[in-house]
Amino acid sequence: MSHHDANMVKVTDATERIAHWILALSCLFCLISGLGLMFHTWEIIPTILGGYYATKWLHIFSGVVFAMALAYAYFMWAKECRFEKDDLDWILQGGGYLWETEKLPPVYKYNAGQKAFFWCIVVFGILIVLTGLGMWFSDSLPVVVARLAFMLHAMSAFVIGSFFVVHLYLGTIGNPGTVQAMFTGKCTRAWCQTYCPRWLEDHDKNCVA
Amino acid sequence: MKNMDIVKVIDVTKCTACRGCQVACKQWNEQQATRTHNWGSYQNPPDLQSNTWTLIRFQEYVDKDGTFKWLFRKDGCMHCTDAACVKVCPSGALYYTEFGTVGVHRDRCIGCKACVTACPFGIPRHDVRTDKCYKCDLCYTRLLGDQKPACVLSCPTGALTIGDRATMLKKAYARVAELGGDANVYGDKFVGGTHVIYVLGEKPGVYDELPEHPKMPATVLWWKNFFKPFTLIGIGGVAGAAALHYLIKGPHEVKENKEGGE
Amino acid sequence: MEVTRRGFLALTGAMGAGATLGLNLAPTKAYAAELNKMNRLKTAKQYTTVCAYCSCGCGLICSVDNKTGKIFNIEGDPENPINEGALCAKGAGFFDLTEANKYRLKKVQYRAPYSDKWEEKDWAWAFARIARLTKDARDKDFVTTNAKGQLVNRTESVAHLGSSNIDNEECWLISASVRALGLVYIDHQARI
Amino acid sequence: MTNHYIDLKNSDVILIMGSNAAEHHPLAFKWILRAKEKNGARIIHVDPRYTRTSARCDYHVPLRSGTDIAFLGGMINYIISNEKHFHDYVVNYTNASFLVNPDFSFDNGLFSGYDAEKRKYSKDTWTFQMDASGIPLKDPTLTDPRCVFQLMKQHYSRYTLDKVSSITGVSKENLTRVYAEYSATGVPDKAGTECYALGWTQHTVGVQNIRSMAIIQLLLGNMGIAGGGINALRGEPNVQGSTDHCILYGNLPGYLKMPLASLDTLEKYLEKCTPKCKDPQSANYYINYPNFYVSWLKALYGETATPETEFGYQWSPKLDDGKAYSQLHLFDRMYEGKIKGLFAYGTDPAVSSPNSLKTRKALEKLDFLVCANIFDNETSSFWFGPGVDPKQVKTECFLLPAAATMEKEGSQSNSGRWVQWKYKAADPPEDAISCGDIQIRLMDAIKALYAKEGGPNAESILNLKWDYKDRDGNMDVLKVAKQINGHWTADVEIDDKGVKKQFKKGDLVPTFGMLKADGTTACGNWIMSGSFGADGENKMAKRGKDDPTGLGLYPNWSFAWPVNRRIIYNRASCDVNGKPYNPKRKLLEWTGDKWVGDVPDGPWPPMADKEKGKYPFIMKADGVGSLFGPAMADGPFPEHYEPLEGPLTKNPLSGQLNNPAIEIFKADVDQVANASEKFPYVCTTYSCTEHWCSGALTRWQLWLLEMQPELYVEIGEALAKEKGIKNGQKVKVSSARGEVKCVAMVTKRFVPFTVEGQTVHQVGLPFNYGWLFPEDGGDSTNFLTPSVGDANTFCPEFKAFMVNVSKVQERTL
Repeated sequence: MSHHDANMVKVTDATERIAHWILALSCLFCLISGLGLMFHTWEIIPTILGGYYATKWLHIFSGVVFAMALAYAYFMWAKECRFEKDDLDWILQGGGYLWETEKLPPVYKYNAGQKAFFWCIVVFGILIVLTGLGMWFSDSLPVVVARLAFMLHAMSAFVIGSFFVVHLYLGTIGNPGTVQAMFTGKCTRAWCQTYCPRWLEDHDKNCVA
Repeated sequence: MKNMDIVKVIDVTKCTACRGCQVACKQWNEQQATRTHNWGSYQNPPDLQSNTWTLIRFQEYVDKDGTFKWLFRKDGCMHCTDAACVKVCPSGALYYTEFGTVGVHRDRCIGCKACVTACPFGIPRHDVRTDKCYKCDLCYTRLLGDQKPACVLSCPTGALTIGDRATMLKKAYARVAELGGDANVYGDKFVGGTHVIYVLGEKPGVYDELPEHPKMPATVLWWKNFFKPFTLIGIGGVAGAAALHYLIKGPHEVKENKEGGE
Repeated sequence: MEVTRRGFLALTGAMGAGATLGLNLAPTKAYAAELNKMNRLKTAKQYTTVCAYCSCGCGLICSVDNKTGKIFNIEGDPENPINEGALCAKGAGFFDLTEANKYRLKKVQYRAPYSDKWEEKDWAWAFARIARLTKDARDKDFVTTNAKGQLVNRTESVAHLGSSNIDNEECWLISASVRALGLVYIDHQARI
Repeated sequence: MTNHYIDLKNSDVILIMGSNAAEHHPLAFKWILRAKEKNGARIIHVDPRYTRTSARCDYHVPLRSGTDIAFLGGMINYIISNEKHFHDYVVNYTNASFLVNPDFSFDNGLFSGYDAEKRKYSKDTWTFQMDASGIPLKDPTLTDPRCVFQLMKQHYSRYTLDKVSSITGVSKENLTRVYAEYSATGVPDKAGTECYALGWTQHTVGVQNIRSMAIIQLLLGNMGIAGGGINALRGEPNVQGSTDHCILYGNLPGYLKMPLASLDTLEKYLEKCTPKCKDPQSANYYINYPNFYVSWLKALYGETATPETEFGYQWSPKLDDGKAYSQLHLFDRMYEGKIKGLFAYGTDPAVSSPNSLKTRKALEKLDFLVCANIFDNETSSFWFGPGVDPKQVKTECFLLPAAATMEKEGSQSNSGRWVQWKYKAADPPEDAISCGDIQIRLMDAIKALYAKEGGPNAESILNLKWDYKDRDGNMDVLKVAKQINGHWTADVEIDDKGVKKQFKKGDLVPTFGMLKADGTTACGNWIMSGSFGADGENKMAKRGKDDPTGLGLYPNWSFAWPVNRRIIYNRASCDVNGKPYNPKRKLLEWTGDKWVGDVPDGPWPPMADKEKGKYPFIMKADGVGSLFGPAMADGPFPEHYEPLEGPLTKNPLSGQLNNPAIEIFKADVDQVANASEKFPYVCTTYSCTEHWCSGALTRWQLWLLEMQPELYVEIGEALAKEKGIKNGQKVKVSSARGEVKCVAMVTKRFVPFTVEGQTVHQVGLPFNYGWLFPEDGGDSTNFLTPSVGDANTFCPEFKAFMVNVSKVQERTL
């Protein structure tokens, strides 16, 4: 297709996009329902979801979905998200988001921030899934472990929740044009030039070939 | 008269383990029995259950002087002032009543088992069939109706008594003074003071399943006092920072037709 | 027989009203049902009875639902000076002796000779049959005079056993009627 | 109980022996602990096993089952040799000073008059020396070698600490500790009481166990006082009432005696049954016996009981002289196939009777069996029990659904003789009716058959007064209660303490003092006379909470027989001038013209008034308490004998191993194994708090079953170690008669005894389980127990016999 529309580059395929959205939406749902379960004052959330009991099970089910999506996402993106030497440089420059920087190292598919987000979701995702399971089946665990599970689940939620917002911002209005990658799967060549220049080079080579 | 601070005293030195309380509790609260087996002890069911909110624990014990003692302890909810279960309960099923006790809105319970793990005394129990958690509510409705809790009413020997906090504590301490030796009052000095207070004949460490220094678990404190607010602060903070970033720095623009990316 | 119930906090009305008004935790359905048991107790017909196990003679109060006429709660009678409302495990479980217990016998059961099952019968049939069997056994082996020729007017082939867990008036009826029948093998749990 | 439950709070020392009060009478224990709280009372538990009672006592003293008389005999010895007895009381209120027949003797375990062949005593020498007027000779100095006190001293001098310790397995320290503490109550201002239950009665020496304690209580002046007495904590809700109404072979309601074959006229019967005493100071209340008996016949036969018919005396059945018809005899005879029909109301002998395999076999020989219960039990369903082929069982069985206690109105007597009224709360389920209704309708049917067909001695049945139904044809409980209380059968004028009183025919008799032997009164049970006021007030239903003495007598709560007396023999709480021995617990006081306090044992002045005064024990012919008790079948002084089955081959105290007066049953299944290697452990049986009797009611209640789900045997750690038995393992307990499988509960609460230099282990099992329900709960413990009973009462020896315990190889899948 790219031959026809030289200005647009296909950056994601459908599987990737579906996986992303399952992961994102289940995560978001978990976050919202989780917040509803965490703060009594937000009773509106469980009320909308059909009550506390329904909320509990929706939370658990979406957690299971999240876990499966996470597993898929891991195998899909882990390779592309492996950290490289340049990533450190990128991070040291704050990805260019916070102050004017001289020269960011050229990024392949994902920049260090994106990679960090990925690994954060993987690590804390696994943790939140495992602790979630621990809470679900807490009666078969030693009480010390079960108690840790409840605490670490909350901690993971805090981390994931925070990063989730960062991701949301940078994926949408923070970086205009990016959101297309997860809808149509196509971004402008210029966008690619900006965010994944090295990958674009490879991409073009492959296309030519 | 609301907010009357009620305390139930369990004087284990008067308990004869007749288990009137254990049955009275089931009778009033309409809890089913389970089919048990003799496991070499009078204590049955072997532990608290979702349908057994109070239980007499039997313990054969030889003290430091070599004297044999058969210890009986009525186990059940301690009704903490700083109750871990209330703190962790997501749905508001567990709450502080006007008597200072910990009540249960059973219909609100979602069976998350947070209370089961959080309780420093290991009291609440989860029932798989109803997917709810259960524990003693000190017969809240009876208290409202100006009646003694079922267990207290049934106690033949005065091992269970109930009244306002100050009076009951005074009585408990007087009883301990009368008993002398290792006797002690258990419950008024931790978790904000429990609303069930023991008069123990032996040191707390002697009794099975009775924590010597019960306290709100650190995990609960981290969870509820740190991570819980920080989740909000984290999410809110990040969102705020993003907004500021957008306003101050603006969106990150793609530079058209320029060599190299940033 | 209505009895006054002794409140333990002695704050009755004020307490109830205050507490209910003070509740900001809107009672939900199940919760209302729980409250209902307490309210049902207050409006129920209450009858005093005496425990049916050991011989302490503890008083109990049976609360009977006004609508169904069924007992729905039994607890210690705080007025009774012996137990002052207290009960042991068996007494506390007294409710399980009522028809709420699914194992209660409800029909006359009859087992014919050499049969391997119980059959349901009505009272009229049962009384007629038992009376016939009793009369036949009594008359057949009736001892008018003993071996020494003394007038004894007794039957040794029918015996009565029990009961120390029925009321005095019933005991007396049994004690009187078995003598009239001429029974001498008469005994009950006082001996075991 | 001579006293009552609440009165336990007035005690200073409470000896619990032969009872596990905390487990079986939890509400009695309320008052025991109250004594500890209020009076600083000492509570002592003497029992083979450390129980929930022991846990709340000041201390527990383990004692080998069946050696209570040795223990108590030692205490009598201690009291006399240390002069701890209450001298005034002993001299004035007991027969200590009476001189005994010079021919009375005791030698090597046997009292004078023993007939070894009949296993019975002739009591000809168990009498007192009389003066010319027929009053017993006395020596108030208690020094005459033939006086009761000296004979008793001599008898119990053999019960030395060493001997008692060796027999009972109790250490000498423990013996002296108990003896010293308990005998300290032998002073005017201290009260000691004793609580016993089946732990004392269920022995071949059951009655003498209790008499030993009665002797101690008399020596210490503890009878008739607040906080004293001998208190049987009886085990069934209305066992007091059922005993008072005498559903017993040997007695008629009110403990009147069953006529004997040799007493062929009413006159002879009354002559024989009315005790005589020449001493004008003895009230000898049973002088009124004819009034009570004739009134009973009037109640039984109504209008047909007339002087012409000897009030129906000849219609009523008579027992053969010297023959017993107890449950033991009943099942023995049934086992022989001689009993054709059995009525079993609210009882489960297939579980609860001794050697219950014998009982179950016996039931198969019945033509018909009529059971009335609220739940099915092992007796009514015996025909499909373990090992029984229904196709081989001829018995016609009826299982009648009865009303539970809260489904009927009536009265119930507690152990303290309080007759409390209960109300009907709800109808019984479906077809169930009360036992009273069953009996009324059944007798109606039988009466109808006899009216039609006639039969031997049909008069007795046809003349039976049987009009106890209300308009709906149901039992009219008040009608029966009033018949029990008694009423006039003619218009009369009575001289009541100088006041003329008129009564109309049908008026209720306000007290048994007004009953007459001339047929003008009918009374179903004289001791219950006064349960109604003359005005018809039902005193059993009274709920007054006033307590004027402060001793917890509650005179206006229910009715206590006799005549609302709360503590029996209460005149003995005062000295001979009627001044209370203990002014702090003033039960009764003579004010110069009347008694104030509890209802006194008769209105007469105290005994110091030689003209009108009476001795305190008015129901005894002599008016005093019997240290020497010739009424017993097995000796006027309690003597230690080993249980029928025990670990010893020789009685350490005499040449007589077992009670010489017990009856030995000889059916093929009545096996006995004394001191056998095959059955080396002493065993006892008991109940638990959570179950009741055979468990026929409580096993069907799942809340209770949950707490005590199945049969267990409690084994001491030492024995368990020896046998390699672990806690919770399945084991088999066997005796010469049968075996049961159960769970081993290895415990520190049973410790081995050292008896005659050898180690004796004891184990114990509850008797609350049966095969019918729950399915895997175990069967009757009474497979193990022997059919043998007390020499006087035939209470079976459930409390001491020999067993073996072994591991069961459990099949693993």
